Amino acid sequence: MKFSFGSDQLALAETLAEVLAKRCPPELVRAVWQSESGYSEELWEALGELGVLAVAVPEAYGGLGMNQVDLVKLLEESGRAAAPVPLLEHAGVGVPALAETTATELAEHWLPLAAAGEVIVTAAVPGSEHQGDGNTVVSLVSYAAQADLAILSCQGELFAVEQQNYQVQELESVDGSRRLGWVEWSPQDAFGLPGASSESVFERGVLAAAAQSIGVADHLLETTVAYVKEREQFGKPVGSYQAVKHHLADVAKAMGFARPSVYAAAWAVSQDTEKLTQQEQQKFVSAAKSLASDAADLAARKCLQCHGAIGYTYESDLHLWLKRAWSLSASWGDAHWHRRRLAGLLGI
Amino acid sequence: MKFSFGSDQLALAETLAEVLAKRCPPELVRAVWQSESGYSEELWEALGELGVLAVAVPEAYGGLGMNQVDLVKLLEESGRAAAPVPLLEHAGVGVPALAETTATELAEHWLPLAAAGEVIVTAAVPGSEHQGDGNTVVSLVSYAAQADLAILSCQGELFAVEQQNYQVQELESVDGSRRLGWVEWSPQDAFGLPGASSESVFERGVLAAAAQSIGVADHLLETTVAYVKEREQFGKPVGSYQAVKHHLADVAKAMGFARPSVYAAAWAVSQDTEKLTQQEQQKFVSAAKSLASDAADLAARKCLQCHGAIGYTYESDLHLWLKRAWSLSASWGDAHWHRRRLAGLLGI
Amino acid sequence: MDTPEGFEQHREWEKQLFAGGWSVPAWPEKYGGRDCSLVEWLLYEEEYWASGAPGRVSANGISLLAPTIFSFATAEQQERFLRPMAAGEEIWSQAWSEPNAGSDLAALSTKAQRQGEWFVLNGQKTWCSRGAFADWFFALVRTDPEAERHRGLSYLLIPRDTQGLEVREVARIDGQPGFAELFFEDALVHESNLLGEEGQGWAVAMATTGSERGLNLRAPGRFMAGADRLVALAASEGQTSPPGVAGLPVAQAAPDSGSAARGAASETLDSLREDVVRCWVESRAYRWLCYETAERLASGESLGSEASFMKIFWSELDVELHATALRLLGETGELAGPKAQAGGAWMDGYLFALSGPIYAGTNEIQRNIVAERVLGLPRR
Amino acid sequence: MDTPEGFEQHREWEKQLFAGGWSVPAWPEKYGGRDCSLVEWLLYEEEYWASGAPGRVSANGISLLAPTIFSFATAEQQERFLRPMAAGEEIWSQAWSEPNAGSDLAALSTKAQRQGEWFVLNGQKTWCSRGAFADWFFALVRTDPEAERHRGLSYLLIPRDTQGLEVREVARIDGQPGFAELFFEDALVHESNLLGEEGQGWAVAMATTGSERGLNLRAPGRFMAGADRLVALAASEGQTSPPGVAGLPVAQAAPDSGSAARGAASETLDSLREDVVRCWVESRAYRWLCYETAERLASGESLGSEASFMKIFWSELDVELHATALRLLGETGELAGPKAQAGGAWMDGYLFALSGPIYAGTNEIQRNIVAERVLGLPRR
Repeated sequence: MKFSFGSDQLALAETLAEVLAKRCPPELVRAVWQSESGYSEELWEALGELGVLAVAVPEAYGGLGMNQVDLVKLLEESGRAAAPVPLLEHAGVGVPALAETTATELAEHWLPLAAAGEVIVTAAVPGSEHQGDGNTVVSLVSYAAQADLAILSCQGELFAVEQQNYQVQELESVDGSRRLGWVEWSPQDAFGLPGASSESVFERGVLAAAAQSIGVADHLLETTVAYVKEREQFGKPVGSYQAVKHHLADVAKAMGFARPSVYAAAWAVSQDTEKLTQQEQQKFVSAAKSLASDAADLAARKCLQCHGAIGYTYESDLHLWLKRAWSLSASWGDAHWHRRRLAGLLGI
Repeated sequence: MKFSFGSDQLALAETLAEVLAKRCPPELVRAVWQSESGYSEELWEALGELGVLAVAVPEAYGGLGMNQVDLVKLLEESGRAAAPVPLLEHAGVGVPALAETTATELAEHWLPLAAAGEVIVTAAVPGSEHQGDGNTVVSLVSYAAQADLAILSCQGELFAVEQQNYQVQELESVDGSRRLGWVEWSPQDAFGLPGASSESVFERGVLAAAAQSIGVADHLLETTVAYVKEREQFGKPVGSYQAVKHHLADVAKAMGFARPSVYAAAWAVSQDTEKLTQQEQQKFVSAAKSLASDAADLAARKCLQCHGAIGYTYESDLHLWLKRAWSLSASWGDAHWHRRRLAGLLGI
Repeated sequence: MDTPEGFEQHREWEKQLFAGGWSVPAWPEKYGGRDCSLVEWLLYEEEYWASGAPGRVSANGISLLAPTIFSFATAEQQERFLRPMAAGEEIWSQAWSEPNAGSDLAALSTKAQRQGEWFVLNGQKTWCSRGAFADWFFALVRTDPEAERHRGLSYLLIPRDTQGLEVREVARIDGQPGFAELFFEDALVHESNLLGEEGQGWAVAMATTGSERGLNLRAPGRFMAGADRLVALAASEGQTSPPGVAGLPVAQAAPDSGSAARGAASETLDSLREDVVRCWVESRAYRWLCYETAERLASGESLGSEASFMKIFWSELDVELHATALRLLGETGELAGPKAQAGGAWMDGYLFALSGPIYAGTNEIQRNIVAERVLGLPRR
Repeated sequence: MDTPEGFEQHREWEKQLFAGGWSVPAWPEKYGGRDCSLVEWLLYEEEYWASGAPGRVSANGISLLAPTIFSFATAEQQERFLRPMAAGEEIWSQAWSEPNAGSDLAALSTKAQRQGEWFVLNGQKTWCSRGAFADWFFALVRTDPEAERHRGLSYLLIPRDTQGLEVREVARIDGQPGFAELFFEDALVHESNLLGEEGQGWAVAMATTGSERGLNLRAPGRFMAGADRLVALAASEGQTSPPGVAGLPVAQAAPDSGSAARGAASETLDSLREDVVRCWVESRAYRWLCYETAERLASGESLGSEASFMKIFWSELDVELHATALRLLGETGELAGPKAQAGGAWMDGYLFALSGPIYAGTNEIQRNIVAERVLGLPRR
């Protein structure tokens, strides 16, 4: 195990950061949140061109054949920019599941398209589905209305469902980047995904949410540090008050400790289960998510407080990141849920 | 229900506070912690003369015939002074149990002595006992070696056991005021206590521990406020730094909210169960103990921190109160335990 | 409350309350009250909130301004303002903050220059709560431009339709209008709208600050009712919900394997039970503190700076209470709007609660006050 | 460790470690080390603590002083001091604080006046960790009485048997000797014991402060082993213990009635399970941060002020870890000494941990450093 990233990994992440800084300003995020389309098609295209969507696609299908370690910093950057695209669902969860299946026809058809960004693949939390009317299943899926293919589970089995085979009832989230919907579908109208496991889908989704969370929290901390240096009250910058300093020092500390654990979890889930058992991998993942969720929640709370009333308005961009932090911290299992899973894994 | 104390109650508490201020300085506490006897006989005698030990004793037996509302401020004052006497066990739990029993011979014999402070009655947490060798029962009892009579429970029944009928194996507590021991006894050599309930013993013990806790925490806060006003670093009092201010403001807030709940619980347990069901009383008591324990723990943690290294020495008196806070917060059910009981009482 | 239509419904509700004599029970009868005691008012608030009745759009007026009017206004002013305020006919908004004077209120700079019977106002106010819908504003302005900081301020009551006053709506964090920014350009306010003496605005305002932080703004009934709803939510969780209806704790059903089994499903809920209980306990602790305080006040004592720790306590409890509810809702906790659990009330309540630790003096300022004025620590 | 006899056992253990080459594996071979890398040292520490091996009485020397000696000492000094330090033959104590200079280290006033080859010391040092048993002290003293604050300080190595030095033992919070106060009255220290240049004591000392707060003082292995023991304790709880043996969670068996049944016995434990897991997770988070940091250092980067948030993190984790254990022990958690669970190790560990947020710069100071030097917030 190495505790640092390779230069390829860093270069791609850096390039992505530059592209996002240029092409994904807060104005874009704000516009997409209020849009009909639900995501930025231009940005999606740019990510496709950059190769970001091809990272976890095997080379045989036009991808880069990389793994979760390569993805983690990309997801972190997308979180930092609050990028309004289904990167978590597509690159973090959907594509790796397709790459894993032994249903090669399915992979052959979808993966080259996915690598190029010509389609969107989404995925739901396995096990979150419930029984619908008749033979249908109902799953809570993000970007369901935007996706071409959804990776869904039913009783522990994974399925790939094409858009024309599911019905979406759209929901409203506090986070405009989360285009959630109840999806009604039937396993009869879906492709099985032999070889892909719902456990892996879950671990990867958790990891991706953790990675985005730390990017979001980083941005919150950075903008708040900048704000409290500028904003003056009682004749000096509010950032010179010890209470504000300690709020932000606590956020910095939480971030500083969550990040290496998220990277370690990315390493863990990219290991063969013969080298690192599934249970050991789960420990890494749950530890990372609990730390990242707590850090994001803390960042959201403290950064709003340090902004004061201005941060409580819709005009300020802060709320875009606050709401991303909340929804990411709660999705794919919140900190509590993951600590409970760890309790089981640790035998207590 | 009234939300303030009567003048009699306040007068007795004030008198007690004066006596303790004079006769129970930190030097006495320190000496008793290291003594063989385990409690201050002089102070005990003084409390007897003052009538403090007679509060819950019925008038027919030479007492004042008062109740938990009358006791609560006395216990609080004894906590403030870290008074090294078995007041919680005797006046808070043991005597009320004897006053409740229909075994009048027992009450007739013991209560006048208890009112005068000529004997010490102790009590254990009901239900905490376990099976000993043969027919014996083993209970964890404080001041067992000092007491003349112990109120103990076995399988939900209460018993009064005279000292010659139990064996004490003394234990060492971090808190020198807690003379703990494993007590081995047999129900065959004990008097039954018909009419007295183990549930009431428990509620009264919890309440007494909560009342003492807030007194202890109050003292911690007061001495720390005094210290941080005096102690200078970087050319000004450490109490002028916002971090120190906010630590102590948090303690003041926790105390301010715990205290009225403790008084409310005292009112609750003094009510007839026909007026206020046992379950409602338990809610008051568990709420009070969870708040008081948390406040005491917070006070201990923050006050040590605000003292810095000096508070970490045995020479400083601070540790006497820190250790009292820890043991009281953990005894008779800690904050977690009482919140769990409340969860059940609230039906969740 | 957050749309023009919603606001009109609220105003209607205020009128009904007033007609029944239930708008301001603690006020004198002549202004529509029932002369009830503070303890009776606390009981009334408990009943009010337990019934599920809505928030009060007239809160800024009846809780923040009215105590000041009772203490400082002329008989004419009392006659003029109190009944319409209680009846919901005139909605009030607080116009204190300025872009450069939030926590540091003494730094405010909006000028009000005397010209005969009139004050000529120039400057800007911001973050006026409920300002988007208000008919009147109560403001602190600088009548003596030479005086520094606390000195030279006056307390003015300003009608929304004042010439030279432009009201710009500002959306709150939930995207709904609520706040307003006020721009004064040679706006004229008559001297009959001066509350208290000219130049004494700070002293007058501090009386209102006291009520803002203390009992009048947030009666425990509100949090007791919230905690009770939270307990009910916790008790009902784990029951699956029909599709399309929020409330399914999705993540709790995520796959588990091997020894992880103990961490799943209903046990997830266990880990939140203590948080629910903590909220319930704190709502009751606030209740007992308020009753005790009410009795002290009735016996002639004054509240003082302890109001600051009340404000810290209820504002942080309110955030925890709603955050706990959202955690109980699991992956559907992020939902908003009518399709969400309880019609989105938990998310709405959460967003609303987040303003608590910020407004009426941030909790950082409140902790300073507790430390300096209650505990006596040195200011610097 | 806390009695003279215990201390001698510890010294014996240090000698054995050194003989086996395991006292200071990260040091050069010539001083008894193995030249191992930082990552290897982290792994060594994990093994050391996992094995249940005791705390290191030589920690002040090998973790705090040695890095300074490697950076600033003359070849003669390195030759003289390092091996006996590593072998446990000479135990070192830090003598920095003074009664009026704790957090504010630059305020220290103990004077060391040059007289030829000697320094003449007058003044007082306090809270010298392990000073009760130390053979040597490393101190910061004022060699230029005219200079203010950081200037004019020098770094001296002082033998315990120095004439004019009186060592008074001060008991720690557990009542056991540990600290010492030093009283200098015309005490003579030879110039060969000056570390670094005269008047440069602050710069020299800050290098030690860096190691104190960073990796060298507290390797994650210590907390990982602690968290593992905590997990084992949680897994074993609920099993009743034989009489006379601590470990019975007494309060958990307190009577419950009616619907309160759910709050009893084993479920009480549930409410603590998450705290246990949190400690375990944080011990691992600290591990990954340290490995990452070690790799950065190996590639030539320097640690800097991030060491401050490491210190906050491990010191607060250490308190939580032991507090959680005591809560798991229920009413027997307050027991101390050999009859307590694990021979009193949990209570001992708790008392020891409480010093963490205070020493080596309080955590309040550390948070200032993180805010000002890592985040760049204005100092005032």
